[in-house]
Amino acid sequence: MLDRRHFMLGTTAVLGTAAAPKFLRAQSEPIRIGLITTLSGPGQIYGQYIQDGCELAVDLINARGGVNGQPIELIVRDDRNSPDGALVAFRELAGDGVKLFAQGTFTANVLATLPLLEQNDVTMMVVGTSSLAITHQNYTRNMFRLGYSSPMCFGGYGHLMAERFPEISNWAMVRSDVQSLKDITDAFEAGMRAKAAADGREVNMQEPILVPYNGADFRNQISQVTNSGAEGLFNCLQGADAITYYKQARSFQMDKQFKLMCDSANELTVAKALGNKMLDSLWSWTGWYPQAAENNPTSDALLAAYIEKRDDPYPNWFVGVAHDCIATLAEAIGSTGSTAAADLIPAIEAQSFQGATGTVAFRTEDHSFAGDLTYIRFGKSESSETGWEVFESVQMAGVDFLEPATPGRELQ
Amino acid sequence: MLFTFINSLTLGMAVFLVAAGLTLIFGIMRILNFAHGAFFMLGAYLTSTLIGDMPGSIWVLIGASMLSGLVVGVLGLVVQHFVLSKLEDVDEHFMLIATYAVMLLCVGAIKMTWGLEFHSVDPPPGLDLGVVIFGTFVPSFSLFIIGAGVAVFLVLDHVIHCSWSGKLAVAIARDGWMSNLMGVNGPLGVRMVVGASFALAGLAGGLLLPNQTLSPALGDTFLLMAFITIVIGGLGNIRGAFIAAIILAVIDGLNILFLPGFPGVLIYVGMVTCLLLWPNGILGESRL
Amino acid sequence: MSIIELDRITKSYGPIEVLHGIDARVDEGEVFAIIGPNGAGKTTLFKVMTGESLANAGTVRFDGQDVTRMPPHLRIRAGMGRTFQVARVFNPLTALDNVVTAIEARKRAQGRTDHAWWAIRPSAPTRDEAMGLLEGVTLAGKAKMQAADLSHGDRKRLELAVTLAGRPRVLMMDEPTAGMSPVDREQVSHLIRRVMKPETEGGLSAPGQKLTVIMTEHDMSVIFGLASRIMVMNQGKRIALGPVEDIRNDPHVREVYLGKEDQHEELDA
Amino acid sequence: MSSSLAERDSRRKPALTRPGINNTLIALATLTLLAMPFLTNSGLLYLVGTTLVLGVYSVGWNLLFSWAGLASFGSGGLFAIGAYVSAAAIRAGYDQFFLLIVLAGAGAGALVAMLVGLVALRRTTGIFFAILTLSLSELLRHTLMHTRSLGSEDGLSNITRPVLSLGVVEIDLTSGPTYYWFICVSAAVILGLCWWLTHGPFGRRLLAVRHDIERAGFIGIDVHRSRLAALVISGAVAGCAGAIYAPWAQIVTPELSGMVRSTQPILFTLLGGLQSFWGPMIGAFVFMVIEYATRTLVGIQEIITGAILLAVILAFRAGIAGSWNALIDRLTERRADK
Repeated sequence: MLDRRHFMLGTTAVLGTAAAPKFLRAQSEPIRIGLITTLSGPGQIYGQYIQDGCELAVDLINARGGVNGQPIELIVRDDRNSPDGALVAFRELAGDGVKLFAQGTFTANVLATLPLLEQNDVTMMVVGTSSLAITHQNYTRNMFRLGYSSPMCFGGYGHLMAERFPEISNWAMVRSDVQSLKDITDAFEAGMRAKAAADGREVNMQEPILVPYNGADFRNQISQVTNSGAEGLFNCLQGADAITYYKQARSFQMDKQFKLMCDSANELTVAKALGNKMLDSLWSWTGWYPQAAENNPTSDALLAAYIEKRDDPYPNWFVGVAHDCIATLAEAIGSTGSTAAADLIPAIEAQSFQGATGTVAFRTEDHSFAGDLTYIRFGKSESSETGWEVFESVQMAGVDFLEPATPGRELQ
Repeated sequence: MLFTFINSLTLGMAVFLVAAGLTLIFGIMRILNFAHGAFFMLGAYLTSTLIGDMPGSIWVLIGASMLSGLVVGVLGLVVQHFVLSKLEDVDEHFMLIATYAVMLLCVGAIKMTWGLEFHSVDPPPGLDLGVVIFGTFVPSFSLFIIGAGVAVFLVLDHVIHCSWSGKLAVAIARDGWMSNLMGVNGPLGVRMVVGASFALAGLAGGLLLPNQTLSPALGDTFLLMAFITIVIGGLGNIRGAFIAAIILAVIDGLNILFLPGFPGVLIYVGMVTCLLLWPNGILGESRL
Repeated sequence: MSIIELDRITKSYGPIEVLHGIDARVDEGEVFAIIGPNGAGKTTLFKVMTGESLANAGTVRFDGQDVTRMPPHLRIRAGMGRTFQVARVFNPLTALDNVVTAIEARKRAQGRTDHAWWAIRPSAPTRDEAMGLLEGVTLAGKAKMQAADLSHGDRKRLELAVTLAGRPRVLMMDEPTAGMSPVDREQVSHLIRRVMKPETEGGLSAPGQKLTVIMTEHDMSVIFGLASRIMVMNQGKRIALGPVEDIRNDPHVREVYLGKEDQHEELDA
Repeated sequence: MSSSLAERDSRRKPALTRPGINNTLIALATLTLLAMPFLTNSGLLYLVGTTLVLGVYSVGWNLLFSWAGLASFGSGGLFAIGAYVSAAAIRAGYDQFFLLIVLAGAGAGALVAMLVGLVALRRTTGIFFAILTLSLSELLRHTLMHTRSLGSEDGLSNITRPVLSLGVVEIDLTSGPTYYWFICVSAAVILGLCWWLTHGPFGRRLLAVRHDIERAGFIGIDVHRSRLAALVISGAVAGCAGAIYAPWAQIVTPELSGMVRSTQPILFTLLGGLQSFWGPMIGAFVFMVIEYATRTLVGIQEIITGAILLAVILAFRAGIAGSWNALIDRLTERRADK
């Protein structure tokens, strides 16, 4: 598992440190970035995407000659799916002098390290996490969240659906009984209601139906949904739960009952698992859909590298977002020539560049990501080899839906 | 109402399929096998490799499941030979930790072999839609699971209580020393039951495959519920486990009808209540 | 006066009635033996007296007090002591600590704990008493040995010391010589005789203590050598109760033991 | 005869005895632990501090297991209760009374353990007790996850480390090393109490109960009360450890009440040595070393942990402490024979 290149790099770094006096090493010494993500337990699949994205970013940057001639070295640590593990990893790397970090997957693990950023004088990119706490009550200046806040991506989602399908006025929602998913259904509902009200319409948003997290059988909740009389469905289950849900729903012919079905954020994971038994049509938000990104060489290069690495033309959106986290750091280091937080923070606040996911920019007040939003519609296709295809994609500016900035305070 | 309980019964029988092997191994070795969920998952992965995305017919599914069960059963014998049999004379809690370690190894091996991605296998043709019974729509795969649960129960109950090999196993479970005295080969009987228990885990994995999503977390989904089932029923008691699975289904149904805001919580409450009312399980603890 | 009174004790397990209205009185200071064929209900009666299982009907009185529903540890505190057919001692503790624990439990129950609250070691009186008891059962040399490492006979002796540490007024012994060689049996009989005697006369009983022994036993020679009165049970009923000589000559008893030649001979022995 | 035997024993007694060697080792370990802040970076220091807390928590669990013979699978719940009490109190601004908060955490753990024990111990034992406690802690985890005021599944974060106010002096625990030393001192106090309890009359009573519960009743021990007492003490230790842990990690989440936390003491105890007072602590540190040494081998954590566990269990059935003692005994005997 320890691949050779990684090992060699580690050895030379150690030898270099031992042999050469400090001033001689200035140019060749790599820029070290610590990546803390979930690489064991149930969240491992997302951590794996994040690791892939970061590694590809590092490879791509180093292939171009690094940043100002210095290569980037990625040091990966497993947070063991716990705040404890994240803390151990963070303190180890920070104690070792690492000043640049990327951290991702579960909110609680990120919340554990946030209080330590300032005292360790590090700059951290948070990968993907949508929780509001990070940019509000737990805001810290040394952190940039390259992830989509719930009001932004799901408020935008509701807005888009209300705009495109004004005829659908009765919505059902489903979510796991996990509190963080409540933020998502709330945001979708708010976005939908706001748009409908602006158009002078009324929508009926039913109370979300709750299903057990990591459950085995969802048929009762499926029948509740199919008997709800709603025309639109917003499904806020995640991973295996979502796929099991769609799968068990097939015998109820759920996709015939709804005029419009929206998945929250599972995007092509659903299609890849269901194959030719995919539903007829399903919307989903995605953080990165390379096929939709026109005139984006960064995205193209990343996609090509990913296909070469994993032999999979449909990377998960985490790959793109993770790539952009590293790219953000590299961009700022390139422009300032420094890795110190004091120099990097203002640079990242000010910069705007094209990453794989589109324009990468952060709101100055709370370091919330203010990039583009992408939604795709995909479904069953007889003609496609995979049994499904993506029918359309929509991109819009996320900044319009970003919630008010209240750094240091909870959003009311 | 009826619909709710039929669906909950599907869940109950699915859990019973997993719990059957668990209660068997408890009956003879007095251990809670933490690795059971992982081997259940292995059975599902093996079956999916055998049949691809979709089984040709119900018999293909059953056949592939049995084959996977066989493979997992053989693996069970390997575990018994190299791990469990070495720990027979030490504190029983070592066995518990050993099964925990085996679970970690099994999950790790599954991740390395099949990766982390989600996979899905469809029900065989004919079982993918539904039928109407008493004016209620019932998915046909639900009926298949309920049927499979009842069939496995009947077979096991017959084997344990009526057949020669079952009685032999019971004799060993009751008193290893006595069965040795009777000239019965004790270790052979133990191996038989351990193999059967693991094979049942693999079989359950295969049969439930079209109902679930394949991912390395599949084992966790069922393990705790299966534990609860065999504890409510009375450890090592196959009839108890069957009844407990039905009780579990009723509790789950009530949960959905009356407490939809807290899915899955009543099961814990029910289990705590059951344990306090019947401290040794509904039918009492049994050595098979 | 009677120290234990059994009044119409009935005990059943499900539909099977194991004891049918047993009546008996045990006098203070006597050795009272319960005999009978296997399945006669001796052990069950024993358990009802000690509190391991509760009678369905009838009363058990100890020293005039109704103890029918009392849990075992309270009966022990009230003055009962019990040994088991296969000696049960505390394996994780040393021989000395076995006895010390029993003495401490007794003192605690009486509210006379004499070690300082912070002390880890037993108090000097406790230690001396424990060593005295171990010497009494000829185990002093093995005081520091782990109970698990003791031989079968030593465990039996240790168990007796542990039981005596509770200063029982009634000592209940379930098959004290089970599985022993004739030599060992003689030793045990000797030990029981010593237990009955007060310390001042070279025995093991504390001064002023009047010990009563209730025992079940298969070996008739042991019984005839020790017992003052015998109760004979068969199929859950009391079929005879009286002094040793009466029992020997009781035709009913002979009938019960008829067909079991060895027992028959033992009765005649 | 016995006196001559004793004489021979004393003559054979080697210069190095097992207790002597082990006490020296414990002293050395204590010194190393105290010097830790000067020896390592903050990452390893955090890990060692956490391991100390978990070690103390596991010793408390083992008091219940190896002394009273009760295997609880829900001790994580008690740990979580202590941690949440401490986190909530500090966030509410009572941090100058931190010592009281720790006591409150211990009290809360003890109280809950007592309630569980009063209901459960009379009725269930063995594996049923294990599963019952497991379900109760799962129930607690669900409740914490659904309680908005306790942060739902993200838990309570940003817990500041307190400044202890002891009347005249104030001790600043806000920095890593000072809080680490606070952990060391608290660990020493709790371990001392546990050692005292397990090696005195109470410990002897519990050992008797564990080995033969019926027989223990027959020497007049109130079996139920002894076990309840052990459960309460173990709960207090778990709650106390949780309360100390919260400001160290600076975050508490419902996962503290999950299976992982509850099975940790079991793993540590079996690894370190059953029926050994220091076993769980040794197990905790060995586990820490294994995890730390394999931290760069990401993605195959299950296989590494599983393989090592299995190897240890099959090779050292007496646990590390037991095998170590056996080894020392062999070595010292051999020396003596020469």
